[in-house]
Amino acid sequence: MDLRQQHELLYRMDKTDSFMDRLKGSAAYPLRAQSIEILQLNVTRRCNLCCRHCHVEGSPEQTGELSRENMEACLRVAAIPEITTLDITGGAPEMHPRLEWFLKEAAGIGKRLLVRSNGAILLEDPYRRYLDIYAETGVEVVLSLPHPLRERTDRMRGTGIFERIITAMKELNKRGYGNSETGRILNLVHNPVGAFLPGSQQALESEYRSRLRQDYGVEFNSLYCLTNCPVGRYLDFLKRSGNLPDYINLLKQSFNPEAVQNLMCRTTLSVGVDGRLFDCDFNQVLDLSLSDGTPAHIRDFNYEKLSRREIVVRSHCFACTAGSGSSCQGALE
Amino acid sequence: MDLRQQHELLYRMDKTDSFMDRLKGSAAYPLRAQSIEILQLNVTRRCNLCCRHCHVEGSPEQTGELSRENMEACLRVAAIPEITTLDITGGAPEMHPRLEWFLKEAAGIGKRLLVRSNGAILLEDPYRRYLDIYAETGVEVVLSLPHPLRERTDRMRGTGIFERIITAMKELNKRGYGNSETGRILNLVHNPVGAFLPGSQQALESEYRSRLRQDYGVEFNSLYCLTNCPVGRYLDFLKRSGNLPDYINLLKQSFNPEAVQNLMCRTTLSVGVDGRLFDCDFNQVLDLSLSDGTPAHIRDFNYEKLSRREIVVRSHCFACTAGSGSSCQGALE
Amino acid sequence: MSQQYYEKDDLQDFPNIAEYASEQGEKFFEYYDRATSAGKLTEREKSLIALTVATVRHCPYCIDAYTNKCLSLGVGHDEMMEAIHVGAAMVAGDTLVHATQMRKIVKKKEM
Amino acid sequence: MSQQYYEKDDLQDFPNIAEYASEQGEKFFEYYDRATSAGKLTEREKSLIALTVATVRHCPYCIDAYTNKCLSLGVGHDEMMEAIHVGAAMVAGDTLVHATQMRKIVKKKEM
Repeated sequence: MDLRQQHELLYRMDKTDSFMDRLKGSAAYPLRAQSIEILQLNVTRRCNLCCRHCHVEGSPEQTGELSRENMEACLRVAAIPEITTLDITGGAPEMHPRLEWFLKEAAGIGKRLLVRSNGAILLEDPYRRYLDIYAETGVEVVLSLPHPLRERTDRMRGTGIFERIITAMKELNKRGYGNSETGRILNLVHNPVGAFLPGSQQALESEYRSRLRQDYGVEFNSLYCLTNCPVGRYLDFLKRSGNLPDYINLLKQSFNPEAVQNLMCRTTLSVGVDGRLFDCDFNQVLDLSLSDGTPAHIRDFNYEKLSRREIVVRSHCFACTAGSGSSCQGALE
Repeated sequence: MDLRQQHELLYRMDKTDSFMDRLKGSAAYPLRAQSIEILQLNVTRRCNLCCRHCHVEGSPEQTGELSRENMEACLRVAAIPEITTLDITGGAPEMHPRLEWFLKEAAGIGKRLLVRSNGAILLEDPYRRYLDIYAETGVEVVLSLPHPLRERTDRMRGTGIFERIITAMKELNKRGYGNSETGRILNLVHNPVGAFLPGSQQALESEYRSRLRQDYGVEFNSLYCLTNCPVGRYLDFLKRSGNLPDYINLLKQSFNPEAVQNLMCRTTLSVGVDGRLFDCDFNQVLDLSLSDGTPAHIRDFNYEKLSRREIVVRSHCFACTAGSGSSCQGALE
Repeated sequence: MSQQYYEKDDLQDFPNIAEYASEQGEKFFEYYDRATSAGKLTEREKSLIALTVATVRHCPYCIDAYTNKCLSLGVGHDEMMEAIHVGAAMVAGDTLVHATQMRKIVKKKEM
Repeated sequence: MSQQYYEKDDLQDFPNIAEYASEQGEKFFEYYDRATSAGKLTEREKSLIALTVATVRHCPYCIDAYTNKCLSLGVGHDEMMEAIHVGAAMVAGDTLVHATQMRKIVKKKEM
């Protein structure tokens, strides 16, 4: 679905009761950033997989990647004291040709460093080496595993992918990942495989832990539960399956005013493949630029201006305020 | 309850439909031993506890113990090739003043050697040393733990006993017990805490394992499920609580002809505190001597005669044929 | 014959209910055994579900059978009671959610 | 107003059922939330019990709510279906066990 279609569809679903109207009725209006603690980089939308829920529509056909120059700008920004975390996502970050160099540089800065991997790619040449690179640089690995049951995950990500993720987890476990004593952190991400909200993070984490331990003998540290945002391929699924109106209604009904205070965009800045800045990964996909008057590119980073910017919101923002809330770090509460 | 009262009560409950009648209707009549593989010794009825289900009515007040001379006779019998297992029970076997000596002698024979302990005694002086003696002699430890929940076990065994059994398990775990790789075996025994039958051994074992591991971090090898036999203190409970007729009916209704073939008395010989021989521990309590013409004392042991003896049965035998069956080694199937 | 409809001995008659229609009765038992024995759900989980349905359906025979089954499986009193509370809350809830139909009619009909 | 008694939008009305009797309604919600949230039993176990009761009681609203809840909790299709089979077997069973009462009367009355 092209960008114009996505915007039209979302507008049609949300003409009367916009997210902005809800905000106006809450103490959080106008919604502003309160800091920038997390710098999230989308280094490439290229990916070896083509998952049905991917909001960036990652696939082998995608082109473009964060340039060396922009990466260097990111490293300079990451070094400022306010930033605590460098969060690398894609696509499959491993498919960025300079990821290894970047990780080593980033590890030198001494901030929390995490890479969001699809797991399956870690069994493929020439990406296999990242198993060791991750362990050496001590990077936190975040694997997307939509469901602890093979059939459900394969339905979303492709046949055989579940097995490959499990194998990748075993490899990471061998390197000390997922063991609370080594300090090597392996977290998993859950996305609902369908048109419903994630259950409680605590219940799902214990479900994942017991199934994965019992059935496959693999370990992880924490589970992050993410609500699927109605953009990209997931929006497409909602429309084709006739679930779109119900899903949008569900998100709206589940609006939780308390989640607004903790929205991750209030402490995060998202860098696109071309170095442009966004309030979050979803706004990046929808090409919603930062609000007027704030620097638009990583090379023009200005903490003072960016850390107090007004957040650009649309109806897809209901995904992050539904129920207990959702962010790239999991449920908000 | 004295012996006469027990016999009277059982007779009153089972005038019309005796166990013998059921046997006569099955292929197993007359019920004969087929071998003697297990020599079970009740070395003393003395015990530091006074559990509500104890069929031998063990308590600190009980007197008498297997004499040195009879113990030596047992060792000679245990050495014959047909016998595979020496099963030491009580009371609390640790309260027998010569248990240490006996275990070391018995270990020398090279047969499977197991001790049924109440666990709690292993934290008390001077019995604490048996933790190490068991580990040194490699004896299999069988602990009675009626229920994986504190409140239920304490109800049956006395307040605080659950905690002490758990502590004893931790001590045994430290010595390699309950770890499938060390060969040191720690098995648990489940008895229903009340007037009902045990559930499936598999389901209960998994229930015990997950609760004990999760709540206390202790491990064991296998769980044996035993049906409570309506003799001794358990018979007393059934009568006082008004459960006796229902329980006897339940046992009869649950009669499983297949369990008869595998009855443990068919491969076991039970030695009483005075050296007398019985078909099982329950017959020993009820003072039901072996059938006519068979040697009555361990010093007169004769494999030929004893291994083909006819088993003495009464209505309490329904406890061993109920459902999936029950024996000192757990469910029969 | 007793003056009580519900006698404790009735439960012991359960194995005999194939009488008068044996073929269907036997098929029922096959189904019942398969449905209530361990599969993807454990015996414990199924027994808690069965106990809850037994109470929701007010079947004294089934309550007796599954209370005993839960005891036999070492299920805690608190677990049994929590399961029955789920049943009770659902019965209250499924009643109250139907108030929506009453409220829809009220709102349509009244001036 | 639609020509259907059961409309999907009715379920969205569930939070409003305190209307017309708010005090009782609010107490109900407090009870319902407490009874159906994790305690000695997990959310997963309670959701499977609730789904079973919902089907046994033929409440389409509750079936919708708890199917979604089970999906949200990552419960397998096979687990959901096995739970419903326990419900179905119990309903069949609690019906058939009452045949005992019919059979007792038959046996008493007939010559």
